[in-house]
Amino acid sequence: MRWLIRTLSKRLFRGRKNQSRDARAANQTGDGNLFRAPRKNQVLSPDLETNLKAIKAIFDKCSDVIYREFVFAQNEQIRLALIYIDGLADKGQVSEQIMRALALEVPMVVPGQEITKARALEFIKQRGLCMHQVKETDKLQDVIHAILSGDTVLLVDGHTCAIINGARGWEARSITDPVAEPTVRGPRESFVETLRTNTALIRRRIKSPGLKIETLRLGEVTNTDVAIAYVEGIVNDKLVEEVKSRLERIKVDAVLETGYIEELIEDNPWSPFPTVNHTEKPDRVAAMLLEGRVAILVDGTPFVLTVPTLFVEYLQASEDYYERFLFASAVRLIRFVSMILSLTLPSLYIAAISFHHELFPTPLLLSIAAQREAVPFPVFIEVLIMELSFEILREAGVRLPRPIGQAVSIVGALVIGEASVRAGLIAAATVIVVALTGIASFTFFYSFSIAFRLLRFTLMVLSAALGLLGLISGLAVITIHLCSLRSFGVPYLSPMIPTTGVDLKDVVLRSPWWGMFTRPRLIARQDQKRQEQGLKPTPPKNPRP
Amino acid sequence: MLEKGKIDSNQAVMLMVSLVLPTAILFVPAIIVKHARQDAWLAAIVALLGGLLIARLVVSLSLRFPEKTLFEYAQTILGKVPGKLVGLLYIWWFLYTGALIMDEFASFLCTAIMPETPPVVLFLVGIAVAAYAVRNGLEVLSRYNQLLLPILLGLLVITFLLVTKDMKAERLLPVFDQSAPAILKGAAVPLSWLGEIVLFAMIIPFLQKPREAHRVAALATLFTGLFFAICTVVTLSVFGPNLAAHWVFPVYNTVRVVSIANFLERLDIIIVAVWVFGGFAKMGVFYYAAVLGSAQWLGLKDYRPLVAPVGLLLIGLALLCDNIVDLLDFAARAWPPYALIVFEVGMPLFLMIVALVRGKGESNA
Amino acid sequence: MLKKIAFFLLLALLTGILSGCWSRKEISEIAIVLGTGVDLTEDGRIRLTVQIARPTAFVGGGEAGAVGTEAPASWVVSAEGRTVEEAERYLAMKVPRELYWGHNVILVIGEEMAKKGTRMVTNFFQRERQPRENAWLMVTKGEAKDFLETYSDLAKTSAQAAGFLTRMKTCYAVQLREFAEMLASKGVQPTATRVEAKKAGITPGPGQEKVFTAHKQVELTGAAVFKEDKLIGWLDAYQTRGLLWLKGEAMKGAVIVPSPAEPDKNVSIRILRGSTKVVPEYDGENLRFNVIIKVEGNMVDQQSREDLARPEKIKALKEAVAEAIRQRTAVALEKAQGEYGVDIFGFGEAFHRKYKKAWRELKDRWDEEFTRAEVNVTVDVRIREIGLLTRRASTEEK
Amino acid sequence: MVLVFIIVSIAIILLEAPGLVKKKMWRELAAFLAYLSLGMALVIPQALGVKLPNPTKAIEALFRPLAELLK
Repeated sequence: MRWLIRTLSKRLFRGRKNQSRDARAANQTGDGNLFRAPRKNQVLSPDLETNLKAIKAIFDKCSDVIYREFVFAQNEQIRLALIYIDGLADKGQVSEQIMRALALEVPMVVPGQEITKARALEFIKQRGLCMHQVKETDKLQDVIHAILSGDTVLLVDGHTCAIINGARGWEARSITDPVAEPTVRGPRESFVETLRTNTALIRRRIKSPGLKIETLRLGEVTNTDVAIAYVEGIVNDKLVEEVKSRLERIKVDAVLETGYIEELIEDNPWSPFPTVNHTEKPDRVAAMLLEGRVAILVDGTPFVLTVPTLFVEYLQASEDYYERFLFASAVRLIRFVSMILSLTLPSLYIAAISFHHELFPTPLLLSIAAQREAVPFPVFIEVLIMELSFEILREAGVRLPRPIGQAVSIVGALVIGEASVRAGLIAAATVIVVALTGIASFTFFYSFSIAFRLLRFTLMVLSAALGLLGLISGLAVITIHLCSLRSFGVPYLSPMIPTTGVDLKDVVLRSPWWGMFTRPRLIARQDQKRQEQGLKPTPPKNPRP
Repeated sequence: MLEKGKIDSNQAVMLMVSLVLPTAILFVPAIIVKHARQDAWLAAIVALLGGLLIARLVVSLSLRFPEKTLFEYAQTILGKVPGKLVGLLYIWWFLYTGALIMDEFASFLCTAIMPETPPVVLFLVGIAVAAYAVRNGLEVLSRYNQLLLPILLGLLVITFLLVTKDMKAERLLPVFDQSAPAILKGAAVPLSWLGEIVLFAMIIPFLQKPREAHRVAALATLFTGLFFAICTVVTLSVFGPNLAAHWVFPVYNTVRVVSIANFLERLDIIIVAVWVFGGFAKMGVFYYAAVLGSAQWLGLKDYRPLVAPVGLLLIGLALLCDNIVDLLDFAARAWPPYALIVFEVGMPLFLMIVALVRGKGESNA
Repeated sequence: MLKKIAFFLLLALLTGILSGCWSRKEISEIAIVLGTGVDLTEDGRIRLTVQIARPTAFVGGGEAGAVGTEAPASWVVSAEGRTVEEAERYLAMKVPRELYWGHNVILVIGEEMAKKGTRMVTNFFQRERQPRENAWLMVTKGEAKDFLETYSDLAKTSAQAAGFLTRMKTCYAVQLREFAEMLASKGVQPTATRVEAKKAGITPGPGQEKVFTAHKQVELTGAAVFKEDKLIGWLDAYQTRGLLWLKGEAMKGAVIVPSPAEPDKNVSIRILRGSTKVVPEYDGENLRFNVIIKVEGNMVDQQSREDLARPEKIKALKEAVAEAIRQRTAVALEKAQGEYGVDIFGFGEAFHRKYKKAWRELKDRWDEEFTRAEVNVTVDVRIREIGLLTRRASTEEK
Repeated sequence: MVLVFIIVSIAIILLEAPGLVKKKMWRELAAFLAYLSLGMALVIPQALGVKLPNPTKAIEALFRPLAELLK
């Protein structure tokens, strides 16, 4: 398999080196604000007024920026200024730990010592601030960044140095149940919109210094924090490099969701199949990381990307690994079947009804013929109408506020299902087929079923025109396409195709945990061994202790 | 090298199975049974043994030049001009066989599922899918095949199991009813199909482990030959030697016979799926060989520009075929000497001898 | 840009191809043929009769299936022509939908047609892709048209009724492909199911006798015997059992034997399974077939008063069953060897399997050889169960 | 049918040729065009209804003595 990586990395890195170097350079300089960007490497002046003026100029018409000037330790000569953004900074901390401490408490703590302007900075840092996270900088743009990130910046008159206090605190959603991926068994936590919370959620699951979390900023206007997480020692280093270089290549004005990044780092942007997976469950991300994948977290969204992504991932729910393996395997089998159904059932139905009547057993054919006797449409139109109305219903159900959404689905089901059959507009068999297809497409991941829904319509057209031949040709093209897909160098269909025998333990069937000795071979190249062999529990020889 | 991908041995075995099996299971049983009657399975085994010899010959020849395809080492062995001539012959063979496969593809579909469809449409559809696979390269083609072949063969085996109810072992008796010449005649056709393994000479350089080529070719031939024999036995034991020889597509009819519990019946769709999915693969392999061969013959840097024009050419050649009787007659009578003598045994043997005499290539292979 | 143009060109082409819609027939555009009959008219033409399903009668459940309003389930229509296909084309002028043969359950051949030769008929049904080779083939006494014009009270259509009857193998049943195989073999002459339309049963109920008078329904009545593809005679139901025993097929049904101690009373043995083995013996001159039939059955009915639950009685019963079966086979053999002079049992095939060299000489005059052959039938009977009773409930013990 | 093939050919040219020209792969372009015209030469007459000689017949004639064996 080594040749694969080699050729791939060659292919991937070719012609991208220069670009990525530029991108990296641009990023390091951190050209934050597009509009009144400070000159590169502009340093602070010792004069507080000048600094304030410069900052105020940058934050012109930003009413949420607060400038609070006061004096240090009641010494009129040492003037200080606090700058922070209202709503992002924790007001309690700012007033208690910074202002109160500096203005009132320092003189009490150090009564005898004389605080001069020159030594003020030293005093503030060592004795004054009661903050857990403090940084120093002399660059204007760092100051701007800090303010925008929610930090509180303390400027000291007479010093070219600003103190950045990590007193962030804003209104954030608390950790709740995963909405998009609910589970019966397994952790109920899901990611939230705050990057730090999310990294903490992962860290809490992988308590190892091997878990590395690197951050960078993306988005020229939004300056969104993006973190790359991986487990050193398991992950393939080349993969990390590749992820970084693809991320650094991105130059967009905004990254509001992981979806932005997903589309910019995909291997095959035209494919209907997603080659970058996302999840909102920390346990799933942790499991992914432990298989050697890389996670990409973005501030402001609870969805985390994981790469490389395999086809089978979309059929594996995190719950599979928590339930007993026999049951999990059975459920997974059902998911496989529903995947195939959701792709082919309507087109098979169309092909059978309008071309290949010999496929039905006689009684079934007669009963379907009886149902279709009064239907005024050809079956393709009929199925198309039903599929479209199903999609409309589904979309309406998602978009509407929850209470109305339910009403819509009830009315829709009644109108479309019951009434249209009674009116003789639609055959009952068609309703069954469409409903089964629709439900089948909900058994696996949403983002994946979108691809199947799109392709389903294509296959329907094909089978309406050429019957079974059209359907099979369409499926063949889809298969070829899937075979040609890669996600970050890993063949999309692996471990099925190309077959890596040991990895088939976790595809259609889920092996018991005592059988999962190795990590996926094509993803985790470094540390293949997952666990010790011989963990299969054996009952003690002596049943009674 | 023109092809950048590499395939592993399993994929190669499956590709070589697909090279022969999909069309063969439809046409060949009837032809074998026609000659060898009850002893058709024996003929299939004889053909299998012959096929193993051909595979041995071709792989031995190719392994003298493990980095080169047939087109390249023909020139090394024979010199530039005669080598080019051999190459041209093989391009013709690949192209025309590809076209014949398409004819078979279309004639089956026309007979079995869609009689009113003009063959041109079927050609266009078939070529479009195969071209998509070929353009994506050997790697994707063999992956496609690796994914589908086991499923298709599994389905086929399941239907064979379902038809056991209608099988009667007596229909296979008596053994050795036919004379040896009849059995050999019956073996000629399957042998000439198994001999298509010559195409493996185009694939060997792209194996991850070329040294396993002998194993790959032998396994593929063994599997294909055995599957032939199984198909023949199943067909025979369902229809008996008299009727089996009369069907055009006996395996198709066999599957149509399945009827279990008044519900599990009418499984025609399975054989159609096997045939169409497999047909794409088989067509793809010949198509690929023709395209790659042409590119090497012309000394091009990339074979992909040729994919589409060669597809058009294939359609043109396939259109030449007039009717299914011509096709069947050709497959049963002219094809075995044409393919065996010239391309499958004659040419490789000739190349091998010349190579040995001239001492070209690695002798340890 | 150029690529986009090319893309649109291909898209246009695709739409063009897709709008072709060849071979496309909606289910509501086809006439589903359930049964087909072929007769020979007096002027020597072929009359094709089809029983077509009327879909409206097949609506399941709900308000449509209300009792009493049941619509006729089939429509029978016929046309004539020189070949089956020509007749079909004339049919197409009468049937407002495309005839669809894919679910043809039975193929009925009229007596006259069968005498003329079945090859004129069956070839179409094997060559065409729609008709299936496992349709049941039957020959009717009289006209196939009359046979198809019946209807059934239990099954929806008479074609389906006939199909179910044959499928259950209550009598001799043969599929088109089996018939074709027999036709193609020199070692066996074809036989087919013999069917007739007879009045059967009534539908009781207040006022119903006026609505449902006893009408003709399909019935299996034996087998038709062919020489090559021409009908030469019939076997009745009893003789057909002998045929079945000798062919080793469908070992079902009952054997009625006299009770050992009271020969005027009968005991019924229901046959569960059995097998037939034909062992030919040939010394270059004389031809002999040893037929070994193995039977297993249960006792289901007893008219006599004696206690049959005794080993010696069972033994006597066994012998009686063996004798009864021998009798049946003898009747069938006599018909085949004597009256018709054809090997309908496939003894030729058995002979071929054992004496492949001698077969080459004999195969062209096999039927003569067969009529001269001696057939020994040995029956090995096993009676396993006697049901829930040990003996008949009666006052006195015998 | 002629139209179909002409459309297909144009589409093929539009899809493949620009890339080849851009990459200055003249040899490939020549081979591409040669094959394409060969294909057109086979396809267009047939689409117009001209019967072309069938190579199958030639092969059969060539191998007649052997083919007779397999009758």
